[in-house]
Amino acid sequence: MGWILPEGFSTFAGDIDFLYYVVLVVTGIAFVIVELGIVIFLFKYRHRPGQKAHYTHGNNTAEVIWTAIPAVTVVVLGLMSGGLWAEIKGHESAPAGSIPYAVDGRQFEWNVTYAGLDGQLGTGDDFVVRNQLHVPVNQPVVLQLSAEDVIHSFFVPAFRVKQDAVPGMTIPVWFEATQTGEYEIACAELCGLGHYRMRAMVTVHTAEDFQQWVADQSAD
Amino acid sequence: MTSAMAPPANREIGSDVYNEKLGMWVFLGSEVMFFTALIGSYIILRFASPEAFAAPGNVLNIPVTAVNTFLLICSSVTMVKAFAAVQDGDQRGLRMYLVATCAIGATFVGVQVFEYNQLVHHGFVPSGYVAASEYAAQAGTPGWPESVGVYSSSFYTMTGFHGFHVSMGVLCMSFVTWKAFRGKYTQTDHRGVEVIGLYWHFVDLVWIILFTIVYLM
Amino acid sequence: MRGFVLAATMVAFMACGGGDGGDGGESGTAAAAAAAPLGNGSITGVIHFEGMAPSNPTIDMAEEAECAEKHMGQPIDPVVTVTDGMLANVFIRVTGGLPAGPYPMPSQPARIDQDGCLYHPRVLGVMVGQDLEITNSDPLLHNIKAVPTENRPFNISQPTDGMTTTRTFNTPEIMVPLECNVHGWMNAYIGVVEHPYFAVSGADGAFNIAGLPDGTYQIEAWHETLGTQTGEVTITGGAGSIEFTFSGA
Amino acid sequence: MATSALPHADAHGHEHDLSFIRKYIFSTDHKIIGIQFLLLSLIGLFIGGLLAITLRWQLGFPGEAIPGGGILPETMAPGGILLPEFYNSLVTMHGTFMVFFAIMPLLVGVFGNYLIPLKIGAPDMAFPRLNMWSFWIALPATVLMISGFFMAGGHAAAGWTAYAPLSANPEWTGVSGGQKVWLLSIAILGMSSILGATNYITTVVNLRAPGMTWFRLPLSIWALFLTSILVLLAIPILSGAAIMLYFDQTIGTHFFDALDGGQPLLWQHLFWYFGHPEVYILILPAMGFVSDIISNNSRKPVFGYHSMIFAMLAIMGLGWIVWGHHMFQSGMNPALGTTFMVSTLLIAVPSAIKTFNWMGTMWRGNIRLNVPMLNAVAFVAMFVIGGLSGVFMAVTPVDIYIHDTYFIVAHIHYVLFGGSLFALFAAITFWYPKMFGRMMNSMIGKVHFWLTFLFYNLTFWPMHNLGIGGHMRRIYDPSEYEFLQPLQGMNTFITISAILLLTTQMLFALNFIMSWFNGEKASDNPWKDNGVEWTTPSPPPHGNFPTVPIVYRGPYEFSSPLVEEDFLPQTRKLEGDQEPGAAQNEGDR
Repeated sequence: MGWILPEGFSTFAGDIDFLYYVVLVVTGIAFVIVELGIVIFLFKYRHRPGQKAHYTHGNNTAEVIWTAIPAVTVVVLGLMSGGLWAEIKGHESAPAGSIPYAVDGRQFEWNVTYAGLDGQLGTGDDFVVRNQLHVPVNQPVVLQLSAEDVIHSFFVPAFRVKQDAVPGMTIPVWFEATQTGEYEIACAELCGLGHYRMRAMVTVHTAEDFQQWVADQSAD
Repeated sequence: MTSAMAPPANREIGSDVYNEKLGMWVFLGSEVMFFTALIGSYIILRFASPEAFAAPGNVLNIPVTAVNTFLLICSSVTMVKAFAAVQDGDQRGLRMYLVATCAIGATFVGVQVFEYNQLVHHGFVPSGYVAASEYAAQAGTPGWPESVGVYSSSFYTMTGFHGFHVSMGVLCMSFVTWKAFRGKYTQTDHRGVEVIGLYWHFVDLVWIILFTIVYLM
Repeated sequence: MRGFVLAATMVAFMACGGGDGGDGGESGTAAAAAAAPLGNGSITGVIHFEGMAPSNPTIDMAEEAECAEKHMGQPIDPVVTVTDGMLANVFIRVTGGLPAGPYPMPSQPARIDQDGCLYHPRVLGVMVGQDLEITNSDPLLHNIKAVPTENRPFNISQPTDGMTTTRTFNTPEIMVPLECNVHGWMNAYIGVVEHPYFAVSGADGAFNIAGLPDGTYQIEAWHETLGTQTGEVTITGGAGSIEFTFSGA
Repeated sequence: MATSALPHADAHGHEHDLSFIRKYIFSTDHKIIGIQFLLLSLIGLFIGGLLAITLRWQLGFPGEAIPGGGILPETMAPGGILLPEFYNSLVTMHGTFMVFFAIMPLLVGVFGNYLIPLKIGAPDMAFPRLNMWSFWIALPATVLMISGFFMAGGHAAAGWTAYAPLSANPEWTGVSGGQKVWLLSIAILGMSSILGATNYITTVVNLRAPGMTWFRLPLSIWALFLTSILVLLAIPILSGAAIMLYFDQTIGTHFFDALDGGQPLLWQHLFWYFGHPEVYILILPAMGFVSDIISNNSRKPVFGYHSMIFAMLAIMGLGWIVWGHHMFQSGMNPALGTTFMVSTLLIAVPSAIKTFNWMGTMWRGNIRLNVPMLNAVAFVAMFVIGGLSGVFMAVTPVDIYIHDTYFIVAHIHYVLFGGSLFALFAAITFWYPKMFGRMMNSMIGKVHFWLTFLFYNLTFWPMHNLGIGGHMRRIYDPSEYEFLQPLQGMNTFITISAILLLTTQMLFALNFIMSWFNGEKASDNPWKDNGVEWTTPSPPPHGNFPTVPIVYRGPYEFSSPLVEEDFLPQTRKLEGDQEPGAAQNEGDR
């Protein structure tokens, strides 16, 4: 609630949240200065009979100051963000050894293809589970995201993961969950009348439980 | 800007360019962006799936279109001639060259309709090959894509909209020609001729770009 | 001149709007409903199944608790339903031998229900212009997407329990598939026929087509995976019968 | 040239002969056309508002029947309960109406038309007949867009951004006629905008009164001029894209169809290449009006007039290279993300310049808090919030989380409602006396302002918090998600505020209509402004000015030490003022 982000449960959630709070503080300061300034000016310089306004067309020093400060601020923000963005979204940025999955969005469900016991996609022991993504804790996973019909967006709020799934494209998405439990997956891009119901679950297991789960599924 | 043109004696302080001409230049700016959208899309689609684009000369009939291109360039020449004529006060020349420009423009559109007709006949329509058509039979042989969906889409959209622009140009040009026959343009005031000329040259220029990237590359 | 152009433009817009708008399906209905039954004979029959019935796929309903709890054990997708050698969900209709219309409209609308995230029935017939009532008995969203080739497609949703929507089809079509995009496993098939002489085999494989005069009729039986068979039946003295046999792989 | 010495002469010479139809319906007078656009776009605004509270109802009270919703047909809301497909149509059409049929025509169609000739001292537009056409093309486009609601399958439901392939194939939405009508209407409306922009640009360049040099133009005119350039260059991109999508639906082309080699992202690139300039089309004129109004009511020259212009130029330029920031999560090459982030963040700079200059204008002023000023100051205060919330989205890693959530919904409404719409309330109140010769009621105006300001913030501020809670946009029923269930109370609160906000607007409608007939008669210059438009009667006659205005100075000479009064009109000649240079005015009579 309020301006505090809900708790994040992936390795990069903390970094994203930190940046968010930096932006919140910076914009918060600007917000207070401007809004307070406006209110003060409205009171202090309100119309009084017989008074004439100060006649000036501006001040170059002032212009330079209020051009430079925002410029420097945004450049710093840009520098702080660029690295993290590449780390999360770069097509080659998934850590080595990530467990592969394929996630396919279609109206209105997420079909998750698991690599099975051999840990390889595209082999005979792959299996598909509807609307359920099971991952081990503290282990990076990489999802090959695709869409069958229209554009969907794979959104796991708790992991700070969001990526559009586009027909005709396969886009890698990686994350590493840091706590076991169940988290919701949502669709964040309008995809038709069932958009609001395109809900799935991520279940984060301990490493042993995950092995067991995969084995159980493969046995079926 | 030639002052012999004697644009209307604006009491405003604006540019030396009279309203109609400035307006046409501004409007052409908008047209540039319109064709940028179409041509840009063509380039993006072609880079994304080069395999869907036929080798030059395989699907499209280059000789016919080359002749048509030459015709359109000729019409730009006659347009220039018409403008030069009215500047010289040569009313007969003005009318003759305007009629020629209209005629060549209409011929261009006619040839384009013929070209479309042929393509449809051979089995190339906006959605791609027509099943079991002559062209579909060659799909997959060298220089003939398996599927031409995006190629045909952008071909028909781009050339179609160009053809639409030429047609509009011919219509407006006919109106100008009609006014020329009624003696509405003089050596000192012939704004209509100049303005339609700007449009005409623009459409011609667009065609040269289209011809190059769609037919020859 | 200018007025004319504007008027023409407006007319063009209206025409454009009108062309796409409106269901327009109701007109033929009234005349057909008034028609008297053609006769009082009927065709009865059964559908046999021989060989090994293919096993039906199971459905993963884990993420739809409200539906899963309506099923005992693992829900299955009833593609081929065989009971004691009898095949259900076969769509049977008269294809030839009928006198000229008009044909009487069934007095009741056709009904299809979505219950436990499955269509009930899975196969049904409607007459051209007959109302089809689609009901949702699940407390969750279903959408009903009809993907016909001859009729106008539709894609409607029913977000709440008990919702009912009515649609009609205007052109004969065998068969119009229904699907639900929220639940990819949900399928149903609707036979749209220009007359009311059709039936769907029940769990016991039996069917009955009533209201026909004596005569000889061509019959077609359709199954979603097992294909189509044709036959001929003669009604004499108000009764005729026919049997079909489908076989497994 | 005697025959065409004054290109406007034939258009205006015989006004008394004009029939009612030529004078008020098929009028070529820019003032009438401006008022026509005003009425049309206020209707659009009202439709947009109705759609908004209808869709808000479902979010505030999911699955409950709308009071009085029984009148809606079964295909939209059986028993008054909205269907998801109708909800998607509502979302789509709310955006469409507000952007294309309300804010944009209000800013550009209404005030571009009304103010440009009056403020530059011209008798009319450069092409009065073309101007008439631009309205008579916009009207059928509006009617066509409305007709989509009555189509089988419902109105377009793929969002106002019409992302392909959802919008490209009726199979995905069940909407076929509605989406086609949407595309046609947008393409037709585009023609109207392009004609208008061509006219505005030519008029500003060519028809300025003697002495009205570029740097004596009011900022409102600068803003409208730059906006027209954006319209001129951006709208054809949308038209092109809309036509391609229309062909995908009708003649089977495959531009956006991934199954056949098309590129779904191509639509997004085209749409946002248009769309981001469009965002500035929707805010630049507002900035211009507010600059005029704040200066007038602070009785003080605009602080940093030149930096204001350069800031607008910078915004206009940057507007063309930031479209990718709408597509950070779209699957666009992530390497481009950083580039677009930097260009996007840079927009904060000119925006900050403008904000501080408005504050500088108020600083040490003599501020009159009348209705236009209240609304104009609210513009600054709210635009700042919209600008600052933009920084969150510009920072790409943060955008991963808040993209496509209510945070962006809050952002867009702080810019477009808090920004543009407050500026429009200010501008309508400010120029109403010139348009109709009567003042709007100031008491109702103040009540309307304060209630709007209150309910507006109660409606949109909590949307930031929804977004931070992860609440996705455009979802029909948030209660489907466990993590959104705690936010339901906030959704209900927002819905109630939104209903009150719309209700409050009835005050504005009332004031607008009543003042037209009963308002206090306005003098020529009720606000004691310097602009050229205030030297002519209210409302101005056909042809605008009895004699050609001659301009001696900039538009913001308030509280000048040269004169006793606190304003100094642009056309008032003081001792020592030079006549405008002869070189500039060869043709001057």
